Order: sequence, then structure tokens, then C-alpha cells
Amino acid sequence: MGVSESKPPRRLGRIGLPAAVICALFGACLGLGAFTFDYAEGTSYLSNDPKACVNCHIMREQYDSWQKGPHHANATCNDCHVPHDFMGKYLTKMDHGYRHSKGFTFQDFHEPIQIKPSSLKIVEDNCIRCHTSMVSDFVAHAQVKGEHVNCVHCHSSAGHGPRR
Amino acid sequence: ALQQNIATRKREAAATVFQIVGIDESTEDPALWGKNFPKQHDGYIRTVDIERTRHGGSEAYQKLDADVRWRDIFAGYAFSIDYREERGHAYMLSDQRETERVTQRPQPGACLHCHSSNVVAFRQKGIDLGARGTLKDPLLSAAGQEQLHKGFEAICAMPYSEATKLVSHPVTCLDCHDPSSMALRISKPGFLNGIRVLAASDDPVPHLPSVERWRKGDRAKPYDPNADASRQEMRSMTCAQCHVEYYFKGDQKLLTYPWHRGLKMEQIEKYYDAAEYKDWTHAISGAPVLKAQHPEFELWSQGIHARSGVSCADCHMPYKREGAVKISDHHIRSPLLNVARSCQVCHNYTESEIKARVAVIQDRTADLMDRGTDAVNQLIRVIAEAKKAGVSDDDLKQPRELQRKAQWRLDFVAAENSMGFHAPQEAARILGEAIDYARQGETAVAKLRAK
Amino acid sequence: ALQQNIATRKREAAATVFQIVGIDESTEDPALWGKNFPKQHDGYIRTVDIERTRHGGSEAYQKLDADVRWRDIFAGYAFSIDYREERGHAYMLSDQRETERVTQRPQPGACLHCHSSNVVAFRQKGIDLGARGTLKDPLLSAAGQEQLHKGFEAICAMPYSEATKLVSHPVTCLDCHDPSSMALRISKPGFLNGIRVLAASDDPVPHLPSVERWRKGDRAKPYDPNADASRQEMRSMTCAQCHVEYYFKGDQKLLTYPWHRGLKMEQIEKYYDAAEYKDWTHAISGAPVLKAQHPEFELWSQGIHARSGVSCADCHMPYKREGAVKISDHHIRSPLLNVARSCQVCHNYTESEIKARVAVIQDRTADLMDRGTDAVNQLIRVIAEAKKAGVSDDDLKQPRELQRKAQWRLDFVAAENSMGFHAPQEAARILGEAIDYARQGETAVAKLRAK
Ligand code: HEC
Ligand code: HEC
Ligand code: HEC
Ligand code: HEC
Ligand code: HEC
Ligand code: HEC
Ligand code: HEC
Ligand code: HEC
Ligand code: HEC
Ligand code: HEC
Ligand code: HEC
Ligand code: HEC
Ligand code: HEC
Ligand code: HEC
Ligand SMILES: [Ca+2]
Ligand SMILES: [Ca+2]
Repeated sequence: MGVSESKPPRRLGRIGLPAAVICALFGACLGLGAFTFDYAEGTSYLSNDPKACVNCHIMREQYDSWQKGPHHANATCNDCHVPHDFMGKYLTKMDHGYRHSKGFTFQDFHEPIQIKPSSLKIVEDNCIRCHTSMVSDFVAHAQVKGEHVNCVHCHSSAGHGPRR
Repeated sequence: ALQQNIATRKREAAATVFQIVGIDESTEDPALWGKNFPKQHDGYIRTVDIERTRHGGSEAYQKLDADVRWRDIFAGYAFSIDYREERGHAYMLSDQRETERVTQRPQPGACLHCHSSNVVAFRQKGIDLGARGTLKDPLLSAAGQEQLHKGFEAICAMPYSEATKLVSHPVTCLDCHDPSSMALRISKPGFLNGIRVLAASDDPVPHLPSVERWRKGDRAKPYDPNADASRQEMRSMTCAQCHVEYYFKGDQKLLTYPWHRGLKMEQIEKYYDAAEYKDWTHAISGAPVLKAQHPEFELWSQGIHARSGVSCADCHMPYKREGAVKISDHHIRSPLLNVARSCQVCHNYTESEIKARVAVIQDRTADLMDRGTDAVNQLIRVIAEAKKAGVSDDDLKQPRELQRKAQWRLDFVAAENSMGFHAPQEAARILGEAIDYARQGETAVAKLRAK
Repeated sequence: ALQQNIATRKREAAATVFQIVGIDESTEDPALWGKNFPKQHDGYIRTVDIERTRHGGSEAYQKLDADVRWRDIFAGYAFSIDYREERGHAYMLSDQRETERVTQRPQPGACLHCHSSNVVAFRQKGIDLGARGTLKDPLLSAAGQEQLHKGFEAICAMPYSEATKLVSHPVTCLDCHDPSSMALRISKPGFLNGIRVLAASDDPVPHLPSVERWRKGDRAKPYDPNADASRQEMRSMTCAQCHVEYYFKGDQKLLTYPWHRGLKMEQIEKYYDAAEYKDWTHAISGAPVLKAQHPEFELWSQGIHARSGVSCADCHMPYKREGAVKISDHHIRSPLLNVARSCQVCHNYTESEIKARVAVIQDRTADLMDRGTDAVNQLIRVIAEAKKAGVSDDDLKQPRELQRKAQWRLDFVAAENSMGFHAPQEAARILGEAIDYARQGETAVAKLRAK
């Protein structure tokens, strides 16, 4: 990976958009009826605008803290929370679409919301994607054991500022 | 239905402004406040619930039966008759009226300061005794304050049996909230006096920044939490109105918080020593001993949470989402019964992991406390034996002083209700000292016997 | 210039894959490794620096002068002659060769296990004694391991004066890193053996998840950190190769970590008690006592940082920006000399606030330690007096047992080098017990004198 990759694409992938939309909608629709989905602004998932996430008031806290966080100017929600390979991106959106809609509708999720290990892995891959140059030394070193580097162990406030 | 659900949530999110009707400075009945704030009221009334945790919870079992060694430690004092695990706020007034400490021993009206809603009772008494103004004056006005303090002083000195007729509710909304704005405010004179003398002392209190700030100022006016404290500090001071060490000063039984030198265990001891104060003379050993009482605020003050700005309310009244709004959970109880909202907001571990961490801390405290209890008990026994064997009171003065020191320390941690959690290392340090003094006393007695 | 600067950064950043030249399993000289990794090497050689902190730092002052009470506590043992504050890794070999504990008392080759780069020395000795293969075999191959363990066992038994000729460097890159990949690896046989028996015990170790995982498996192969531990665990185990309690077992002086029952102070004591082991007979009191030695890994294991996955390297080798890349700071030292990198990534407070928090913890520990030191000293004195006064060895057995228990606890915290920081409450608990046993011993003696 070179430095040039440290500016990630912030637009939706150009190819295969329709398929992606279908995947994401499908995921969300498993959680909600199509109409409800629309009313709850379920299409938020297809946008990269952070405001899309806050359409769901449950994401308000993260939105507010992200605005105060150190990355506000550098990274949006999806820069961190969605994989940047094409398939991963839409599979994740589908999965999240399903879980978020279901959680929101049935109010049956764990509060406070805690990031899932699989989602955290995605986030950390994104840290490395942007910061390859900075962390290449110890990341390479870790890969010897095939483990991923736990950036959030130390930088837990990177996305949302200090927890407290 | 789903769709409706979302609509409801959107509506809830909009309803954030308070609409306060029909309550004022004399509204004691929580049901009336509840009409304006039904969610907070729902939580408030749930403090009747009974659920036990390993070292806490709300089952009012008899502590003197759970560990009989404490009967001897309290020998000669009301606490040796009846001493229970405390429970929810709903019970505070009835538990006090019914405890054998009250039914079998005379107690002063001062007891009521922390077991009832008494803003109105204090003020009315003050007015009756000639204080300016009426109940319509805001509590924080000069007149309101004059009424409050005057009535408080008078009621402290009354016999409990009479004073208790002046009140009819456990702590209610009015004790913690300003009826016109719902802001927190301090209404208990004992705390207003106590925090004022603390501010005037030089004990560093990095966890109370407004006090530190006041100290750097011109000190023209005494420190006043209602004027000076931040909202985050108020979220602890509200509780520190009652969850503190206290004693009744002089014949007037004036409820007093012994913070004149600072909040630490040793500083409080020094205050009592200098005042030559004792709570009672130990019935078995003859030592002039002190009783510690629920120093939650004092111990919390020495812990890392206080230092990090984490308030009582953060853990004991965590925010709770009700639809789209967040409210403070007024069901005040052990946070271990509500780990998700109390702890997981800040600590990103599983519930079982968090409970395990608390268990490690509490078990270590309990372990040392067990040693301390043994040590103090043995000291009491050997002093009594020495007395019987004819050792003079003069010779026994030092061992008895050592018992006073040891017992004060042991009881400080035992009477505190978090089993060391509020400040784990400090609790262990205090217990280490308790053991040191108690065992030194034993050696001293053994040496006397060898003479 | 600016442009060049940027170009440099880009070049630095491109070097993601390690280009390791000219080093292999027998390269001891850090300067050669430094050609590949100059930034890490720069830090490594700075461990010669001398800077003191309140309770730590790297000034090798004489601890026996700083607190003379310790001369009596160690009476009759080499530690009563010379015992200094430890300093940077650069000095480990010369400090050992020069200490009067070595120059005035015979010591075994086992000492070298933690004071030198000895992978090559151990393996060569193993090969000389008939182990399979050559130095070209990877350390982690079966042949490499056979060589290592065989040589280790033989060198432990040699006299120090001879064994020390086999080594020439303090800990070097090769002791911590695999030369082919730079991955961390465990090279010290003492730890490989120790962690294996720990895994086989049933002491819960939530801070070592790979051990917990191994325990749940079929246990067909013994636990092996090089195969089983995660990278984050290795960031502590690398240090736990040396920063641990140990003893020399039997006539062969086999270096052994006493973790057979677990890592806690009591479990180690039980192991020694069961083995009827003592380090020496106390010269003043005649008690069969133990010496504790730098149980950093053991105490850290009981703390909240370990439990939260925070490793030794996180605090003692924090990441550091050098140009456009981040590297691990190989200038291993007190984190209080580097608070910004060591603590502030995780703790969002000012440097002075963080230092104040550490001071509160360390002061509490120091306070209790002071009490414990007094108590153990007095016990030693009264046993000696009783002996002189003719009290029989039989009668003194119990007080001496109590001294053993008390002194073990006191020394466990004193010999640990963080002044309680690595696990504040646990350190206080241990000291509380030390005081309890020492004072009980005093009472026991006083009673004997009364007979
Ligand atoms: C329909 C409402 C809604 C919208 C819109 C929404 N979320 Fe969520 N989100 C939720 C709910 C409910 C949860 C909790 C579900 C759970 O924990 O399983 C959640 C959980 C999460 C989590 C933590 C759980 C995990 O998967 O690890 C992340 C991260 C997250 N959301 C990010 C986002 C981002 C980024 C967006 C915008 C692209 C977004 N959310 C938009 C409702 C929503
Ligand atoms: C979309 C690209 C992108 C992603 C994803 C990203 N960063 Fe950054 N980050 C940046 C940029 C751009 C900066 C600011 C420029 C700089 O200092 O390099 C920055 C700054 C930082 C800083 C220094 C600023 C500060 O105040 O903390 C840290 C630390 C950091 N990032 C860590 C992380 C971590 C950890 C993650 C993953 C949780 C992450 N980054 C994800 C682009 C990104
Ligand atoms: C063990 C703790 C730790 C881990 C894990 C860690 N970091 Fe850091 N990081 C640090 C420290 C300490 C610094 C400050 C270095 C300095 O100031 O010299 C830092 C600095 C940074 C910076 C530069 C901030 C600046 O001042 O510009 C970035 C970017 C960064 N880290 C990203 C990451 C990423 C991405 C990961 C995961 C691959 C990661 N870190 C993992 C401790 C850590
Ligand atoms: C720079 C990277 C970054 C950005 C940008 C970012 N997040 Fe996060 N997010 C994280 C990290 C890291 C965590 C995990 C925090 C932790 O484990 O303490 C997280 C956690 C979460 C969670 C789970 C709650 C929790 O504390 O575990 C939600 C929900 C979430 N983010 C939503 C969002 C939303 C919505 C946005 C945009 C408004 C956003 N994030 C922007 C890095 C980021
Ligand atoms: C960081 C969280 C936290 C803070 C802050 C905190 N507490 Fe606690 N408190 C606890 C825990 C945990 C327990 C132990 C509960 C148990 O054992 O069931 C506890 C126990 C108690 C108990 C006994 C509860 C019972 O179940 O019997 C009281 C009373 C109490 N705290 C009052 C206070 C007061 C007053 C303050 C502020 C001065 C305070 N606490 C601050 C967490 C906290
Ligand atoms: C008016 C005095 C007063 C005030 C103000 C007060 N408490 Fe209490 N609290 C008590 C008394 C008295 C009890 C014991 C009641 C009983 O056992 O009957 C108690 C009991 C408790 C308990 C134990 C509950 C259980 O289930 O065992 C907790 C926890 C507690 N209080 C926390 C708080 C917190 C947090 C605050 C501030 C938000 C607070 N208290 C304010 C007097 C007070
Ligand atoms: C400074 C405030 C304060 C004063 C004054 C006070 N209490 Fe309490 N009381 C509390 C708090 C807080 C609790 C709950 C914590 C605990 O039980 O340790 C409590 C608990 C109790 C309980 C329930 C648990 C038990 O101990 O059996 C009884 C009964 C009680 N008090 C009686 C009295 C009596 C009688 C007096 C007067 C002699 C008195 N209280 C004075 C604050 C106070
Ligand atoms: C023992 C003290 C105490 C009592 C009694 C009490 N409250 Fe509160 N209340 C608090 C605290 C602490 C807060 C948090 C305030 C803050 O964060 O500024 C609070 C907050 C509130 C709020 C603001 C919104 C929220 O939920 O945070 C309302 C409304 C409220 N209480 C209503 C009531 C009502 C109605 C009653 C009586 C049924 C009541 N309270 C009794 C301590 C108390
Ligand atoms: C508002 C934030 C907040 C809340 C709520 C909170 N904590 Fe903490 N906790 C902290 C902070 C801050 C620290 C200090 C460490 C630091 O600086 O990161 C800490 C430290 C700790 C520690 C380690 C220190 C010690 O005393 O051993 C434990 C254990 C702990 N918390 C448990 C809990 C539990 C259990 C609860 C719920 C009853 C809780 N915390 C609630 C913020 C919080
Ligand atoms: C959370 C941070 C942290 C972790 C993790 C940690 N330490 Fe420490 N360590 C400290 C602090 C702070 C001190 C006190 C330094 C002082 O007093 O100057 C210290 C002191 C020491 C000292 C004495 C340093 C001196 O200046 O004399 C040694 C040796 C040591 N630690 C080794 C270890 C080992 C080995 C581990 C892992 C098993 C470890 N530490 C884990 C923070 C940490
Ligand atoms: C080969 C054995 C060995 C290993 C491996 C080892 N140490 Fe040490 N360490 C020592 C010895 C021996 C000393 C004392 C040297 C002296 O005083 O001459 C020491 C001293 C220290 C000191 C005190 C420095 C000072 O300034 O006082 C710290 C801190 C420390 N080590 C931390 C670590 C950490 C962290 C690791 C792992 C990354 C580690 N050590 C690995 C043997 C080791
Ligand atoms: C299990 C590993 C280990 C063994 C075996 C070991 N040491 Fe050490 N030694 C250390 C560590 C770690 C330190 C630094 C921490 C400390 O000083 O407590 C140290 C510090 C020292 C110091 C500097 C401080 C002081 O105590 O004056 C000397 C000298 C020393 N050791 C001599 C010896 C001698 C002699 C032997 C053999 C009898 C020996 N060591 C065996 C690990 C070990
Ligand atoms: C006392 C143990 C120890 C010694 C000696 C040591 N290292 Fe390290 N080294 C570590 C640790 C711990 C890490 C962090 C590894 C990780 O995070 O996986 C590390 C990491 C590294 C890395 C990976 C990049 C980085 O900075 O994190 C390189 C390269 C490295 N060391 C080179 C060296 C060289 C060259 C020497 C000798 C001059 C050396 N090391 C000596 C413990 C040691
Ligand atoms: C990689 C993250 C990390 C690093 C580095 C770190 N800490 Fe911590 N610290 C924690 C965590 C996690 C806790 C436990 C509280 C919690 O769960 O939030 C904690 C707790 C604490 C506490 C409260 C517990 C106690 O023992 O009283 C103190 C004080 C503290 N840390 C000081 C330090 C100091 C000083 C340093 C640097 C020498 C340091 N920490 C380095 C993560 C870290
Ligand atoms: Ca209770
Ligand atoms: Ca040192």
C-alpha cells in the first residue's frame, strides 16, 4: 500500500450500484416493511452523509461525539464503519441495515450500544487503510502471527472523542 | 403498528421542554410532582423493590446476626440492638420510626434531617419561631434560608417522638429539586454547614473544582453549593446531603458533619479527638469509642471515580432511554442491578466481566475487614480480661486509645455501604491501619499482664 | 527543504516490509540489528540514561541506606550487604557482576538467566553436551529447544564466576525477537517452564486469555507461549521472562518460577511452604524466611490494567513518532518520565493530574509499607530478646512462623518495583496482612514472656 491510498473514496462505488442498492434494501426490508423502511429513512444506508445516520435518533449520541471528535474533518461514519472493498461494503450495509432496523423497531437492542467485534475489525482495517504510512512498521510485524492490530485498544477516542 | 411506533418515537423526541403545573415551594406530595414528570415518578416509587446483591442490595436483614462479632463491637450502644442492611428510599422514614434504636433508646429530632422530606417542616418551624417571610419565599432567598436554619436547629433539639410528627414523607422531589426550574438544589442545612467548613479547611479536594475555585477567590462570601457548585458536582452533593458521617453536637443535638479539617478518615478522627468527643463508652472494654456512619461521600471522595468527575447520580441514577428521551432513573439502588446503564456507558466490557471486577474489589475488602473484625474483637476481649484481672484503668488507657483508633477505622469501612468499591485502595489502607492498631493494643495488654 | 522533508517521509513510509540483512539466530550484537532498525536501536542504547522519580527511576542508590530498617530485615542474607535501586537494561550485566552480593557471596550461574543475552550461550552449551543440531536451527525448532533447555540446566549449576564468562551482552534484540520476522518470542527457559506449570494450575487468569483457552482445550500439548499467546499477551510475557519472583531449586540450582498453584502472593507462599523451602535462616531472630524478588508480572496480574488488556510494553515501551512512522520506544524506563506517550493516549488528563494520581496511589502504599516495616522490625527484635531471655526454640516456633509470613508479604510489595501502582488495592491488602501477622507475632512473644 502506498501513501496515495490514504485518501479513501468518499463516493459510492461507480460500478454495480443497482445491485448494491438491492442488497442494502433487502437487508433493511428484512427488518421493516418497505413503507416503514422509507418512513424511518432506511435509505440512509445508501448515503455517505453522516446526517443520514442521525435520521435515526439512536445514532444521535455518536453523531454528536463524532462532531467533537478528532476526525470530524477527516472521516465520515462510513469511512470508518464500512469496509472499503466492494462486496464487503454492501454486505455490511445489508447486515447493518437489517440489525439497525430491527433494533430500532423492536427496541430490543443492548443499551448502551456496544460495537460488535466484527464491526470493530472493520473499523480497524479502516484505521490502517488511512494511516498505513504511520503504522506500517508494527502492523507488518503483527501480521507474522496473522493477527490484526488493535488500534482502538489505545485510540478508543479516535472516532467519538473520549468516552467520558 | 410498527409505523405508529416510529411516529411515537419522533413525537417523544420533540417533548423535551418542562411544563410545570401546580407545584411550588410547599408541595411535598410526590404524586403531585409526578403529574408533571410521570417517568421520574415511576422510578421514584420503585424504590420499594427488594433485591439483594452479594454485599449490598435492599433486603433489610439483621447485620448483627449475619456477623455476631459486631454485637460485641457495638456493646453498650444502640447499634448493638438493631442494625440492618439499608434499603430503598421509600422506607427511610418508616425504617427509622421502627428501628429498635429509636423504640428502645431516646433519640433527638436531628435524626429526621436525613430520613424525611423536611424542607417545609423546617421552614414552618422557623417561621413559628419568628423567622422572616412565608413559605411562598423561594427556599434560596435570604428569608427562606433564615426559616430553614432556624427551624432545623430547633427540630434537632426536640425529642424524636415529637419531631417525627412534623413530617410525613421520605425524601421527595422537593428535597432535591427547585420547583420552579427542576434544577437540583441543596436543601439540607447539615450539608450547607458542612461543606462550608470543608471549603474553609485546606484539605485538597480535586474532585470538587468549585471548592478549589472558591478557595482561590476573595472568600468574601462563604462557600455555597447552591451558588457555586457545577451541575456535575450537584449530581453528587444532592446525595452528600445525607450519605455522610455525622454527629450530634452538644446539648442542642445539632447535627454536624465533622469536615473541619478535611474529608479523610484521619482528619475526621482528629476533629473528634480535638473535641474530646466520644459516641459512647464501650460496655465490655471501657474504651471511649466512636461510631462511623455511612461515609459514602467521604470514601467516594478518595476514589478514582470522584477524581475523574464521576458522580453518585452517574452510577446510582443513570440515564435511561424512555422512547426518544433520556431521563434520570429515579429508581435509586445498587448499580449492580443495572450494570448496562450504570457502568457500560463508560466501560466497554460485558456485564459479567464488570461484575467480576467489582467482586474482586469487594472480596479483597471483605477479607481485610474480616481480619480487622477479629483483631478488634480480640482486643476488646483482652482488655476486659485484664480489667477483671486487676489491671488499673491508668494502665489500660493506652490499649483503650488503641481500640478507639482501630474500631473507628474498621467501622469507617464497614459502615460505608459499597464494601470498598467507592475507593478500593483507600478502604484497604484504612483497614490495614485498623489491624495495626488493634494488634498493637493486644501486645500492649499482653505486656501489662507480663508485668 | 520542506519538499525534501516530505520526500523523506514518503520514503520512510514506503519501508513497510522489514528488510532484515545479516542477522540470524546467532547474532548477539545489537549494533548489527541496529543497522536494520536504527530507530529501535537508538532507544535501546538510551537505557544508560540516569533519571530519578519519587519512588523509581534509574539512580542506583543504596536502598539499605535509604531505609536502614531493611538491613535488619535481611540480616544474614546477601541482600543485607548490597541492595540498590535498579536501573536501565544497559547495566544489567555489569551491575550483577559488581554487586557485593556476588563479589562477597558465591552465586550460581542461574543468576545469568535474567541479566544477559544468553540464547546463544545456552544453546552452545547444550550442543556441547550432546543436544541435536546446530546454532543454525531456528530457536523454536525441536532441536533449538533441546539445545536451549539442556544448556540452561547445565549453566544454572555452574558457579557464577565461570558461567559469566560465557556471556557478553545485557539483554539484546535476539532475546526478545525472532531474527527472521522480528516477531516477539519467548527465549528464556525459566519462563517457558513457569508459564507451563501455571497453565496446568487452576488459578483463574482472565488477563491471559490464551491460557484460559488452552485450559478449555484437550491439553494434548503443554501450553507454549510461542505457539499459543496472542501478540498483546506477548507484549507482557516478553518482560515476564525476567520481572518475576523466582528461586533456585535443589542442588542443581535450577532457576524455577513458583507458579505451580497460581500467581497470587498466597499461592506462591503455599508452594514454598509445601516444599519446606526457605531462602535463609534469619540471623537475628532465627526464623526460616523467604526473599521476594521483583514480582512485577505477578502483581501486575492482579491489577485492573492487566485485566483490561494493558501490557507492560503499552506503558514501558509506548509508541513514539519518528518522522512519518510510529515505532516502539526501546528506551525502557519509568513511564512517569514519559507520561504523554505512556498514559495520555488512554487517559485524557493533564500530565500533572496523571502524576498526581500515581502519587496518591504510591503514597498510600508507602504509608502502609512503613507500618509493615516497623511491625516486622519489632517482631524480629522481640524474638531476639526472648531468645536471649531463655525462651525455648520450641516456644518460638510460632512467632518465627509469623515472621516468615509477615516478612514474605512485606517484601513482596517492597521488592516489586512500582510502589503498588501495578495493582494498588492488592498491594494494600498484602501489606495489611503483613501487619496483621507481624503484630500477632509480637503478641505471641509478649504472652510467652508473661508465662
Ligand atoms: C434505523 C435507525 C438507524 C440508522 C439510520 C442507523 N443506525 Fe446504527 N444502530 C441502530 C440501532 C438500533 C443499533 C443497535 C443495534 C445492535 O446493537 O444490534 C445501531 C448500532 C450501530 C453500531 C454498533 C453495532 C455494530 O454493528 O457493531 C454502529 C457502528 C452503527 N450503528 C453505525 C451506524 C452508521 C455508520 C449509520 C449510518 C450509515 C447508522 N448506524 C444508521 C439504528 C440505526
Ligand atoms: C478516512 C481516512 C481515515 C480513517 C478511516 C481514519 N483516520 Fe485517523 N486521521 C485521518 C486524517 C486525514 C488525520 C489528520 C491528519 C494527520 O494528522 O495525519 C487523522 C488523524 C489521526 C490521529 C491524530 C489526531 C488526533 O488528534 O488523535 C490519530 C491518533 C488517528 N487519526 C487514529 C485513527 C484511528 C485509530 C482510526 C480508526 C479508528 C483512524 N484514525 C481512522 C484519516 C483517517
Ligand atoms: C499500545 C498503544 C497503541 C496502539 C495499539 C496504537 N497506537 Fe497509535 N499511538 C500511540 C501513541 C502512544 C501515539 C503517540 C506517539 C507520539 O506522540 O510520539 C500514537 C500516535 C498515533 C498517530 C499519530 C498522531 C499524531 O500525533 O499525528 C496515529 C495516526 C496513530 N497513532 C494511529 C494508530 C493506528 C492506525 C493504530 C492501529 C494500527 C494505532 N495507532 C495503534 C499508541 C498506540
Ligand atoms: C475515525 C473513525 C470513526 C468515525 C469517523 C466514526 N466512528 Fe463510530 N466508532 C469508531 C470506533 C473506533 C468505535 C468503537 C469505540 C469503542 O470501542 O470504544 C466506534 C463506535 C461506534 C458505535 C457503537 C457505540 C460504541 O461506543 O461502541 C456507533 C453506534 C457508531 N460508532 C456510530 C458512528 C456514527 C453514526 C458516525 C458518524 C456520525 C461514526 N460512528 C463515525 C470510529 C469511528
Ligand atoms: C462508579 C460508580 C459509583 C459511584 C460514582 C458511586 N457509587 Fe455508590 N455504589 C457503587 C457500587 C458498584 C456499589 C456496590 C453495590 C453492591 O454491592 O450491590 C455502591 C454502593 C452504594 C451504596 C449501597 C447500595 C446497596 O445496594 O446497599 C450506597 C448507599 C451508595 N453506593 C451511595 C453512593 C453515594 C452517596 C455516592 C456519591 C457520593 C456514590 N454511591 C457514588 C457504585 C458507585
Ligand atoms: C434525605 C436524605 C437522603 C438523600 C438526599 C439521599 N439519600 Fe440515599 N438513603 C437515605 C437513607 C436514610 C437510606 C436508607 C433507607 C432505609 O434503609 O430505610 C438511603 C438509601 C440509599 C441507597 C440504598 C438503596 C438500597 O437498595 O439498599 C442508595 C443506593 C442511596 N441511598 C443512594 C442515594 C443517592 C445516589 C442519592 C442522591 C441522588 C441519595 N441516596 C440521596 C437518605 C438519603
Ligand atoms: C446525616 C444523615 C443521617 C442522619 C442524621 C441519620 N441517618 Fe439514618 N441513615 C442515613 C443513611 C444515608 C442511611 C443509609 C445508609 C446506611 O444504612 O448505612 C441511613 C440508614 C438508617 C437506618 C436503616 C439501616 C440501619 O441502620 O438499620 C436506620 C434504622 C436509621 N438510619 C436510623 C437513624 C436514626 C435512629 C438516626 C438518629 C439517631 C439517624 N438514622 C440519623 C442517614 C442519616
Ligand atoms: C434524592 C434526590 C432526588 C429526588 C428525591 C428526586 N430527584 Fe429528580 N433528579 C435527581 C438528580 C440527581 C437528577 C439529575 C439532575 C441533573 O443531571 O442535573 C434529577 C433529574 C430530574 C429531572 C430532570 C430530567 C431527568 O430525568 O434527568 C426531573 C424532571 C426530575 N428529576 C423529577 C423528579 C420528580 C418528579 C421527583 C419526585 C417524584 C424527583 N425528581 C425526585 C435527584 C432527585
Ligand atoms: C461516567 C463514567 C463512569 C461510570 C458511569 C463508571 N465508571 Fe468506572 N471508571 C471511570 C473512570 C474515568 C475510571 C478511572 C480510570 C481512567 O481514568 O480511565 C474508572 C475506573 C474504574 C475501575 C478501576 C479503578 C478501581 O477502582 O479499581 C473499575 C473497577 C470501575 N471503574 C468499575 C465501574 C463500575 C462497576 C461502574 C458501575 C457501577 C462504573 N465503573 C461506572 C468512569 C466511569
Ligand atoms: C498501566 C501502566 C503500566 C503497566 C501496564 C505496567 N507498568 Fe510497570 N510501572 C508503571 C508505573 C507508573 C511505574 C512507577 C514508576 C515510578 O515510580 O517512577 C512502574 C514501575 C515499574 C518498574 C520500576 C521502574 C523504575 O523506574 O524503577 C518496573 C521494573 C516495571 N514497572 C515493570 C513492569 C512490568 C514487567 C510490567 C508488566 C508485567 C509492567 N511494568 C506493567 C506503569 C505500568
Ligand atoms: C533478560 C531479562 C530481562 C528482560 C527480558 C526484561 N528485563 Fe527489564 N530489567 C532486567 C534487569 C536485570 C533490570 C535491572 C538492571 C540493573 O539494575 O542493572 C531491569 C530493569 C528494568 C526497568 C527499570 C529501569 C529503570 O530505569 O529503573 C524497567 C522499567 C524494566 N526493566 C522493564 C522491562 C520491560 C517493560 C520489559 C519487556 C519489554 C523488560 N524489562 C524485559 C531484566 C530484564
Ligand atoms: C528471574 C530473573 C532474575 C534472576 C534469576 C536474577 N535476577 Fe537480578 N534482577 C532481575 C530483575 C528483573 C531486576 C530489576 C528489578 C529489581 O531490581 O528488583 C534485577 C536486579 C538486579 C540487581 C540490581 C538491583 C539490586 O538488587 O541491587 C542486581 C545487583 C542483581 N539483580 C543481581 C542478581 C544476582 C546476584 C542474581 C542471582 C543470585 C540475580 N540477580 C538473579 C531479574 C533476575
Ligand atoms: C526487552 C525486550 C526487547 C528488546 C531487548 C528489544 N526489543 Fe524490539 N520490541 C520489543 C517489544 C515488546 C516490541 C513491540 C512488539 C509488538 O508490539 O508486537 C518490539 C518491537 C520491535 C520492532 C517492531 C516495530 C516497532 O517499533 O514496534 C522492531 C523493528 C524492533 N523491536 C527492533 C529491535 C531491535 C533492533 C532491538 C535491539 C537493538 C530490539 N528490538 C530489542 C521488545 C524488545
Ligand atoms: C492502553 C491503555 C492504557 C494505558 C497505556 C494506561 N492505562 Fe491506566 N487504565 C486503563 C484502563 C482500561 C483502566 C481501567 C479503568 C477502565 O476500565 O476504564 C485504567 C485505570 C487506571 C487508573 C485507575 C485504577 C487504579 O489502579 O487506581 C489509574 C490511576 C491509571 N489507569 C493510571 C495510568 C497511568 C499513570 C498510566 C501510564 C503510566 C496508564 N494508566 C496507562 C488503560 C490504560
Ligand atoms: Ca442496601
Ligand atoms: Ca529503577
